[in-house]
Amino acid sequence: MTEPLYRAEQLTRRYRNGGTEVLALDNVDLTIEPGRRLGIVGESGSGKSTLVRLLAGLDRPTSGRIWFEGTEITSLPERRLGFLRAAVQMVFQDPRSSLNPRMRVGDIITEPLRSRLVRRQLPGGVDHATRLAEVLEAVDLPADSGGRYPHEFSGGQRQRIAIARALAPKPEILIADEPVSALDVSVRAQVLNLLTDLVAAQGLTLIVVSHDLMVVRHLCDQLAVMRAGRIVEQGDTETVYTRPGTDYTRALLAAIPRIRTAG
Amino acid sequence: MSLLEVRDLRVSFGRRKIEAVRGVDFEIAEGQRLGVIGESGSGKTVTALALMGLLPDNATATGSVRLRGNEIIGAPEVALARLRGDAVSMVFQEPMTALDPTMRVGRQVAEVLRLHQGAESGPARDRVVSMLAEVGLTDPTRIADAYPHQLSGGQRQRVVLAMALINSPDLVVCDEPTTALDVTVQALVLQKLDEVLTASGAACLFISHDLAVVSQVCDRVLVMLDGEVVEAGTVAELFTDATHPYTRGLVATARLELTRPGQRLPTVEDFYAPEARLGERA
Amino acid sequence: MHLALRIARRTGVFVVSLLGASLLIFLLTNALPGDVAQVLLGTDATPEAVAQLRAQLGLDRPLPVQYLSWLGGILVGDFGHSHLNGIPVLTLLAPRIAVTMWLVLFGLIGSLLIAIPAGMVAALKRRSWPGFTISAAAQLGMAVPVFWGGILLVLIFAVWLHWLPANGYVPLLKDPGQWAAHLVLPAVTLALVQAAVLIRYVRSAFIEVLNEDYYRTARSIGWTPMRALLRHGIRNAAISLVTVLGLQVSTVLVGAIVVESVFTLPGLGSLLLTAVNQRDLLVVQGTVMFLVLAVLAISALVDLSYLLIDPRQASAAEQGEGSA
Amino acid sequence: MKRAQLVTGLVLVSAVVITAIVAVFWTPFDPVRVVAGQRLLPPGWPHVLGTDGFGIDIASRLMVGARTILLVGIISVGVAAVVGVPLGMLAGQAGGWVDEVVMRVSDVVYAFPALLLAMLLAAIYGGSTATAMIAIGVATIPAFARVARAGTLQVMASDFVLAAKASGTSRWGVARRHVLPNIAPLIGVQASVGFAMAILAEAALSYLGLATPRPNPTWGNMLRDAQNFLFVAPLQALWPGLAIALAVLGFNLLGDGLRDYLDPRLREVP
Repeated sequence: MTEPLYRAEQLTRRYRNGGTEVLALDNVDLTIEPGRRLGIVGESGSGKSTLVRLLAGLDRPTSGRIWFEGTEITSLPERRLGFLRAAVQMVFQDPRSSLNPRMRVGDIITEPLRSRLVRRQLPGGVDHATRLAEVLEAVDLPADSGGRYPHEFSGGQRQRIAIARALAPKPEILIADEPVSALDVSVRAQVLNLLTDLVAAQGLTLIVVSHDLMVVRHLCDQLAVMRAGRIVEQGDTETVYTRPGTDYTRALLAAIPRIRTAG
Repeated sequence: MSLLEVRDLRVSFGRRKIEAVRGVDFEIAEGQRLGVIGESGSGKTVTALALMGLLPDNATATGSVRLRGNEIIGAPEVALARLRGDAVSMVFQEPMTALDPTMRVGRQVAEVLRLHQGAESGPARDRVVSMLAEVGLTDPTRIADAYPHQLSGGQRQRVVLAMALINSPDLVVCDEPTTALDVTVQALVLQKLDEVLTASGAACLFISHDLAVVSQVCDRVLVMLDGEVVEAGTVAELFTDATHPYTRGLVATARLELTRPGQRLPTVEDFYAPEARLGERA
Repeated sequence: MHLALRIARRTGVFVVSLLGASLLIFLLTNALPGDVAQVLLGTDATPEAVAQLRAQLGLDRPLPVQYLSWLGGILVGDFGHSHLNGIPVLTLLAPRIAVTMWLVLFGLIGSLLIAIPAGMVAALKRRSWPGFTISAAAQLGMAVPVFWGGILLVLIFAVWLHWLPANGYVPLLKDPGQWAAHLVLPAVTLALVQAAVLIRYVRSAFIEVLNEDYYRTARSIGWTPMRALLRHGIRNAAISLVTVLGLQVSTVLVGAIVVESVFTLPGLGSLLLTAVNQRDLLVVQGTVMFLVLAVLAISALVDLSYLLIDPRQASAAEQGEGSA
Repeated sequence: MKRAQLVTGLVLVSAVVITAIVAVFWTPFDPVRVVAGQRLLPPGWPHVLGTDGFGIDIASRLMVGARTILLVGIISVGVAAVVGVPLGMLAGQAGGWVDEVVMRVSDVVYAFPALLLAMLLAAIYGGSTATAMIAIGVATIPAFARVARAGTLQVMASDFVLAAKASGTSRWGVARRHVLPNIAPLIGVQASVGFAMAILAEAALSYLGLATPRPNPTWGNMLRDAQNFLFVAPLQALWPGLAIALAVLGFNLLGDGLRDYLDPRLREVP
């Protein structure tokens, strides 16, 4: 049996917020096989963002363990997470917040290459300028974008910059947290197409977090539905859509606004 | 005569007079519901604020907005204040911030009643509680005594809905009222909105970026682009014979479920890509 | 209970701050180079006399012991004695506290009476001339040092117009009329200068309210701008203003000390200054400790007033179940 | 409007700086030496602003006063920024108990206005320019720490810091590349406003005789002297006060102007 890419057991994460305790994640088990495209859907407060932050090693679980390619990452100190940092990259919801307004686009995109942790993991001698040119082309941005600042770009273009940054260290896994929900409808489709193409062309494993079931359905072949810190349903995307196994999933699907032309 | 008549409405901002709305015309008849769709920066929210007379003071509006024959543009503040909350009311996008955090929500709803009808506190309270029940809030007496932070987003948005409808206005302006809500809550709020509008017979101007959401509430739709109305018609008409390429693009992208997963999605640019739109919109 | 917890926590912070402050004062006076006994006796004292005084004051003990005994004294109300005449510091302070207190009180009330309406108008009319005028006046007022402001008022109302006395103090019980006459100029000075600072805070607090969605909601249900601000703005603006006010307490106190000097009022400030000039170190140390205690206590009380103003604070324990 | 603020601020600040620099090399008259026969002369020639109670040229004393006030401002604000900013960044980035400790200490120091610190120091060492600088500097540290911490918290909450962490950027890298450039404008504004506060504090201290002692002129002790002649020569009380007010106004306007000029939200027009 081959080792899955990710294996998570009994993940629980509690936050203390003021005087109250919030249970963001409640005993979640999950496995992700390489090359799959997993969508995680749920409403606000369902714990979906918390889950991917744990997977990306940006936060530690209160209890439970995560293995990445057979190595347990939950017990490793930050300085030994270099392999994870190089292999897993994230794209966030709002490019206005995920791009440092005071850095040039070129510096933003090559930042992952500068990190000492990541640099050690990369095959020797990655030329920053070459890689910058490659990823700019991959996300369909003008080659001279590197010298400009984020505010000179439109919302859709900024999200492309964020994707380019994620691609820079040639990751195996791309985690996208609500990648299109801050974008206008007219550019949403473009970014979705770009993600689809990139994942196919570079053989990436994709994890998408979204509140929008249609987005997940379009991008992913596997689906996990979360509610109140638990995964309530998991499976093949088409199966879950056509034959939802729980009432909650059924309610979610029924609530998707559909175009009503009858007046 | 229509309930609302908007003629050549133009709104510009700042000293440099940047036009956000550039000559908009439309009408709303009694009880009619009109949807407005467009992207951020298309001028849809500015249009809504103009009809409420709530534009920020660095904005200049010209043209004409008549509500039951009363001109809104240039009307004195006191006259506008009398109309707002009574003849025309508004529901905003962000339920988390739309209510005063320091005041119990029951009082906030009652305020609308007292402001326009001078109601006594006893009967006002009863009206408030029954209005809260009408927008689908269970246990309305408890909700009336709660502070906003003690309510969920969906509950707050229904409180705002109750405030907007308690005086039986002629027109309710809704600006992206469900965008900040979860899908299941959105469905519920849309359903309640539909119910209370039907019950009161009020007309509605419903703004959204989401064609599907608009189609839940409205029969007729305006499409706005860069401050202008580029298309008007029923939802069905937009699908079958849209005249403007931007509308066709919008319609195509609005229906994700028509594309097989993994296949290329149609984009607006496939239909409409004037040079001017590229790069200029930061 | 949650409220009790909050109060307990704030009291804890107050006690810790007080300990920190006392340590700072103690270290400044005792641990820095420079011998207290030498300071008290002056540079021409004999080494024997210095040594004798050191023993008498207990300065030959280890620093921690000295600190603890000083702190222990403060806890039972013993702020030390004057070296010059042996009078306890608290006895020296007592008759003067009232003077400073009146000044701070009237100064603070006066500044709020000016700053709140002016700040509101400045916020509401920020794009037209009343707003500009108020903001510009506040900007100018902030640049005026409090003692110069006092001198200018003396020039106008005492030197030229002869309406009010230029300096001095008469106790309230002796002659209320004279008491008031002597306090008017100092209090107005303090109030004006403080108001200039406060106006800016009030203005930005209300501008924040004007940009809030709930203000727009209030307008949309039919309130006129001013009434919407009065009804929904004051309490919300107060939440951010209370913080500012807590931080301003020490500024007002300092202003009062300076103003006392301008108008030669027999308050805590003039006591401190005399003690500093006479190098009566123990009086300075005790008085500063007393003032810092007052500042910390007032800021703690101001902080707790959040509980009254902001319902979110008061019921933070109750569950606001998110947006689900 | 905003532009006008910035320009007025720059003009006033430059005027103070230039005066101070000139005063290092040249003043019209000796700013210290008592001239018995020329006491309390009204403004005229050659004493443009008149002479004070010791017969010394007021204009010359004002020029030297500018020197003192700049020196005190630069050193105290510099010290406060150098100590306060790293502390604030540390508190904001580390969070937890580090944050708690730093902010508690900062609160304690905040309860000590410069004046009280200066009094304690003056009681031991006698008032001097040095004690004033130390007192003002120490009392200003919390302001910088607070501003730096608030700015840091805001930056740390943004997704670009999360993205940087996700690509293995170290704490130091985050501080250098992300936090510092984004809070630098706030620090600049605070420095300008802090300078204005330092000028006011120095003036108050020297007015009370707790800073630079006579005969060396400062704007504050000039006002103290002038108060003795209020009934005879009221104009004397005008000049030093005006100098303080204009200098403070200059730094405040500069700070406000910078705030608006540097705010990226205002520059990034939608």
